[in-house]
Amino acid sequence: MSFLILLARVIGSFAHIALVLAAAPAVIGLVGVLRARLLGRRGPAIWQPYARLRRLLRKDVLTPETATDLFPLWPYVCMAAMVTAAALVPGFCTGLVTAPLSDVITLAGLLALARAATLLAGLETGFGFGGAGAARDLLFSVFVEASLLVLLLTFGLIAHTQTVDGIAEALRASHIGISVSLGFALAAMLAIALTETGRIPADNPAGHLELAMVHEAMLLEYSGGLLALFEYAAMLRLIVWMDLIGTIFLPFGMARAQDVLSWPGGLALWAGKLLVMAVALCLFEVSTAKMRVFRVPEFLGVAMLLGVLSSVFLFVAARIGG
Amino acid sequence: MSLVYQLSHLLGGVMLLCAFSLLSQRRLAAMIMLYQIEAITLSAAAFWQGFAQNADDLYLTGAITLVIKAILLPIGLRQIVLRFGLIRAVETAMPVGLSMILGVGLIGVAVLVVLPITVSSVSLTREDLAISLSIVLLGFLMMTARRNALAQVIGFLSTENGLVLAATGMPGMPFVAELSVALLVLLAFLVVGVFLLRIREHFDTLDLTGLEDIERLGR
Amino acid sequence: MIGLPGQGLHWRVDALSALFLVILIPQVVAGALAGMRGSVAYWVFVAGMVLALAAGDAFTLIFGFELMSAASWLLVVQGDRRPATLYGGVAIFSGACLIPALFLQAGGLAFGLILLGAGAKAGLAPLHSWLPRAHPAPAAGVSAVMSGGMVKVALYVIIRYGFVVFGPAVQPWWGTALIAAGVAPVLIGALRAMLEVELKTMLACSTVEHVGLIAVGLGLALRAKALGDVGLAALGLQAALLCVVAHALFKPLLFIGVGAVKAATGTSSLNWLGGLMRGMPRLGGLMLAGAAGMAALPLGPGFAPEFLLLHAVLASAGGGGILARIGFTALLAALGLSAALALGAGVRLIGIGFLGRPRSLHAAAAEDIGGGTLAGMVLLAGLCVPVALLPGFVLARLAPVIILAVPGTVPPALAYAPLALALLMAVAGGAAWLVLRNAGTRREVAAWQGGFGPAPAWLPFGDPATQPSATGFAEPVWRAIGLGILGPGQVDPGEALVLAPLARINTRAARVAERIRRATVRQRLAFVFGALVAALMLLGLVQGR
Amino acid sequence: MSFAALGVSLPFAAAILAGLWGTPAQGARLNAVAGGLVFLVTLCVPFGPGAGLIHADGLGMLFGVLTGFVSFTTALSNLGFVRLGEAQLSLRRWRVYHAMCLVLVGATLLGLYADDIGLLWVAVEGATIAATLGVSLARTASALEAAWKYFILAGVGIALALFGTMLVYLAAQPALGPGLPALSFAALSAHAGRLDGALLTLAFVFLLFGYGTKAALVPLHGWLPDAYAEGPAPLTTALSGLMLNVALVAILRFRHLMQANAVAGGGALAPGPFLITLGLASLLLTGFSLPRRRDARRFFGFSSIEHSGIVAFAFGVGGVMAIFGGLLHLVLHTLVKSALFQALTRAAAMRGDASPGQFNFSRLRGLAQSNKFLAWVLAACIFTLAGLPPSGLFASEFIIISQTIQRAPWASLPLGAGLLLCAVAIIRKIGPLLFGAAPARTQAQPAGGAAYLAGMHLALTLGIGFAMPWALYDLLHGIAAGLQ
Repeated sequence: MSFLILLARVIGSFAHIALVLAAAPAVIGLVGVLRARLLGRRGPAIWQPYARLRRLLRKDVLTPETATDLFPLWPYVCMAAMVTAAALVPGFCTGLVTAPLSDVITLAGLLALARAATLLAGLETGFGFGGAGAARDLLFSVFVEASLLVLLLTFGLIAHTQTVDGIAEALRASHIGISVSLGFALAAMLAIALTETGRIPADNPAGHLELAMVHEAMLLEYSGGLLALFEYAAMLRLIVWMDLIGTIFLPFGMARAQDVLSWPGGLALWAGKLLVMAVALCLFEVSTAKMRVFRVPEFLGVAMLLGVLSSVFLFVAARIGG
Repeated sequence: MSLVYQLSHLLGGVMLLCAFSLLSQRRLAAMIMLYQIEAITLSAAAFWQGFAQNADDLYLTGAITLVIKAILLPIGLRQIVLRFGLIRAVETAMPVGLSMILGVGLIGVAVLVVLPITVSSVSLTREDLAISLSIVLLGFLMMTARRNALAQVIGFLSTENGLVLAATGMPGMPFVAELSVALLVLLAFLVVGVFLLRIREHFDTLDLTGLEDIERLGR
Repeated sequence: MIGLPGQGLHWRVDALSALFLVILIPQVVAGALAGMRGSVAYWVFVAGMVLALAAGDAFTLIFGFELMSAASWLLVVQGDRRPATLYGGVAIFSGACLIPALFLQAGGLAFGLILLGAGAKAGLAPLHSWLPRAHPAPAAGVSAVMSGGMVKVALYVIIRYGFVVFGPAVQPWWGTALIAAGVAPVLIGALRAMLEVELKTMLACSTVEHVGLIAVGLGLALRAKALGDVGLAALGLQAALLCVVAHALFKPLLFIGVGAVKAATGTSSLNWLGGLMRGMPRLGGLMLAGAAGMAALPLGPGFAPEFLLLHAVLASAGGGGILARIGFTALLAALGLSAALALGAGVRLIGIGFLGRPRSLHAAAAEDIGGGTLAGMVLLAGLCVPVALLPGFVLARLAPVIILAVPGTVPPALAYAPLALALLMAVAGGAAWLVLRNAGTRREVAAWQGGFGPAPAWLPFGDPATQPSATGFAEPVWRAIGLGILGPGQVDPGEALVLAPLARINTRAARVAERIRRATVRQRLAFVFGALVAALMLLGLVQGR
Repeated sequence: MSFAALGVSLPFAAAILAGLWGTPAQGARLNAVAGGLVFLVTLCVPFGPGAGLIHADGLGMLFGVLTGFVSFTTALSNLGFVRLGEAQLSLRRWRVYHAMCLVLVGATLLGLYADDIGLLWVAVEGATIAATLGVSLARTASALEAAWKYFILAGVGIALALFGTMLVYLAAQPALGPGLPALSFAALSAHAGRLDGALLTLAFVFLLFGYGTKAALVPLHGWLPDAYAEGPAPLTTALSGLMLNVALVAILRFRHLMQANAVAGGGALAPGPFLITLGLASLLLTGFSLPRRRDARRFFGFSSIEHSGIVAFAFGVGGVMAIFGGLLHLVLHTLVKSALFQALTRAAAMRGDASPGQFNFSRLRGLAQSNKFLAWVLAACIFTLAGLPPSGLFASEFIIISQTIQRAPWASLPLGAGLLLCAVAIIRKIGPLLFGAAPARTQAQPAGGAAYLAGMHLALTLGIGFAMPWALYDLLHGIAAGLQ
């Protein structure tokens, strides 16, 4: 019997990875279409990002002469880190084969590795925009890391385990319901996710103004296949954060890898969750403007305080709850 | 109260009076005169103790004190005063009134310290010890209260007198101590003399302020 | 007999001192290979460390400890005289604190003195600001062994006395004190590592940060041991000891690398380097491995200790009262902040120093390293690989030390499997490579100048001003955080709050002593006379009663 | 005529001869020969201690040998000093200088071997007058000022010591009666319990102030820095260092009398606090005075005050091990300090002339260019004073600190602070000395005898400090137990 369960979990994991990799460009496309519709424009088709990636793959790769011979290495490292992170974060079902690996600190480490690769890519060619973008991204990452760890403490305290998979299991099983600390944690998590994926308040994904851009500045010198890798990594980053928020804050109805019967329900729920979050993201992006670079640290500082408050309220709740 | 005690007590008192009045003097000549009286009284006390304890080395000490400290030394000091023309008053480092008060305080300290300690020994030595300690402390105060080199030397010699008085008061103190005290006075005078001549060559006055400027340069 | 008259020297090597002796060997060999073979002071320095670690009794420990300090002081003097006196002062201060502590009976005061003494030498909270000024002064090989080995000997003394000798008498506040003494250097060290321009000073600040991390790990373990939670104590100790091992490998690697950079380009200031990867590929590769350790990136040697430490903090935040919860949450935020700053420092070291365009002719014309330096760095990098990829194996080797320090515990298993992660990343990377292999051709073109005019003829590699400088790269972090903590003059709070006031007191007292020395003959007589009369009056009062 | 008496009278006889005959070079050779003979005599003293007025007990033997050895090596390095500094003094002054050297050695030995406290006082007084004449040899204003300061302060100190001696005699009356036995150390320490305790305490205060002046304990230290900075170096620095030993040994003996009396309930106060206070005062004041000194001899004069403060502190702490630590510190410090001054004089001679005013640290910068061996020996001497491990003084300071924390914990904080301040001030001077920029046009010069003598001293210090033979350990421990 246990062999069958293992086989189911392996197939489940492969299915999960394939689905996440396939769905990443689709989510970006969905967000683009929804954004355009909200702004009253027709907007590009959902499959537009797939076309963009295929076009980039066919184009030549231009290497600047001032770049060192590590130039092509960074895209591979960044993409590999994001793929691994995607594999670890459960999507439509929990209990994946990679579950024991999906430790929250390892996840934070992988995101940091991807960020480091992008920063070094920015500094690679040695011209102004790459360095400026890298400096800003580093400033954001300092506050993101601090807030993220405090949030992980809250999730760890609620679920008494350190793996994302375990948190999902614990939150799905027990009916935690709406609690003050989870509310604060959600607000903080959203702020961090927006900054990490380079959405509106921290960085304008659609804008190309050299002075304002953060993530795109670091990829200016890349072209062809290497740029495709970086773009794909950015798409993966968005779907990983969506999966993370989905598993922690909307855990109900997630399938279990062992019993195959629950997969269809899980898949449907997962697609629904992605859609809901994409709509929420577009609504938020349309309603606010990009912040000045040095206002973002305060924005993330608020997120960190919310994280601390959530862990403190958790303590108070546990005490009062008896 | 036996005659021995009364007379030594009297001589000790005279020496204490001279040491105390040294503090009030401003002119070198008067200081030298007071010192001479003190030395004469000391030699008398030494002779008297020699007679009282019939120890012949005290007679020798009395003779040495009389010859060197009472006669030769004041002559040498007066020669120095004449050669450098130091007739006018000597500058003092602290007001004379204050030094007098301190002098009384010192005598009080000496008495406070010596009397309870020596309750077991003979009253004569207790008395003698208290007086000699007072003279030593007064001589010391004299050295710190005057800026003139010669005045400091006189204070130093007054302290020596206190010591010799204490030595004569000790019953059966071996002779060795006497010789060394004399040796000290002789050499002290020799060295001081040599110094004073040299001070004169380098500064026009005996005053120590010249020396103090050197120290203030700081090395 | 050799040693203290009447007692002599005693040796004793148990699991704890064996561990620290083993981690000493690679960096000493690397330091010797990096050009310190001939220096007598260097070998006396190493002998002092070995003596301190293998000491059986108090005298031998202090003798080795101070011999190590004295020899390293001489090496610092040979390097640069300005910080030498401060370094010597701290060394003597730590000896002056340790000697009394070893003769007091086990208790709070003794541990406090040891924390102060050994902490000053290691660079913990009150006295940490001297380390970034003194460690860069001597030659690279010596700085490597100072940061990698000497700091560890000081921490060894804290472990030896905190856990083993004073073991039964441990109290929870000892752990809290050690955590407090550790968290400030972590934050300040990481921030200054991000802002310093001089490479060696940056690495010294990173040492201060890593010593802080180790101290936090030890503090957690000590507090857990005092509260009876043996499992958490083992976790904290695992974090601290693994950090000791990892830091003892990648920090000397970086220091020797920086020494090689200074030898090749004549400067170690980041604002004059750049594009070294092109001229010095071998050095660049090794420095990349070292920087991965410093930045605590996954698959690097530095990540496993950080992983264990954060888990220890997460676990200990669970228990305890409201104050403990707030305290540990704040500690977690600080650790997160400094982890990101450390990442920034690593990226800045490699990005500004080795990538991009050369900022000076020397940087452009640098030749690669060879001979002893290369051999030493390859040795250290080679040893970094097992620590990076097989932390489980290394932790198994540390188990006897942990059982010695926290009796009756079973070291927990490690939840971080770098090999599996590496496999996943390799598969993903391989797939991407296959897809890209037959994609378009690859051509080398001139990059866009970023809107600036063409560089003048005498700057073949382009105008350095159009390239982000080290200070510029750190400027956003400086404006957001640095200004608050370090103040406008970028002065380390340890300097402003501890060393500067002490210097002022010393000057004022020296002025008083100078007045006493310049007293005239009469005044000196007055001193003597006053003391005599005071003694007599005291005697009179005492005897009179 | 026991060896001790011979050891004392030999230098005096040689002094008379040196004072009346011979050119400077011949005087130096006579000095060296006399020094050698005296060293041999002090070596055989342990085999025939003898009895009566001048005889050597354990303490006297140890420090007698040390004095003999140091005066012999100083006389040897004096040969070089005289040859180079020929023009400094006139013929008559050289004779006075050699005579005073020998008188100082003789007085020191008399002070160590004298069993009679009166004779001890005479020895100290004779040594003071010899040293004062030595300081006043040079005819400069600062030399004169130093000599005058030395004479007045030392004279006052001696007066107080004499008064203390008489009080001890008075205190001994009830137990030993009038006459010579009341002045002999042996008899006094035998009957210490039955002496008059209150009088003994008063005597100890005066003796502490008297011999404390000779041992240069703060606040009685005024004369030492200036006396060390003036006059020909071998006399006023190396030899007068031996004078500190006599004073500290005397203080140790009187302390033993008082401690024994206090223990036996004779009514005397415990001597510890007095010595601890003076020791700490010396340590802390020098800690703050050292950093600003620019003249090397004055700097190391203050360092001597610091180390005699440490020794007095160790005697104040009391107990066998603390006294052992104090004696060990005294022995090691004497060896290192005399080696230091010999090397320093040679270094100054290399950089121009070795006359008193020429010992500024700025003149001695970058000594390695002049002579590598001498530079490292001088640096090693200075480093040994700081007390960090490779120096023998670390062993004694370790013992003293460990005893302090056990017997007088409240005193360990100021002790630690004082040691830290002084050590930091001392190691500050080594950097510029070794690695500083040498003045222009300095060429390499031969090291000369003084450097090798100083090196030998250092090796001896290291040997005694860290590889002490059992025989010496038993001797020292026995002495310490006796004087506990």
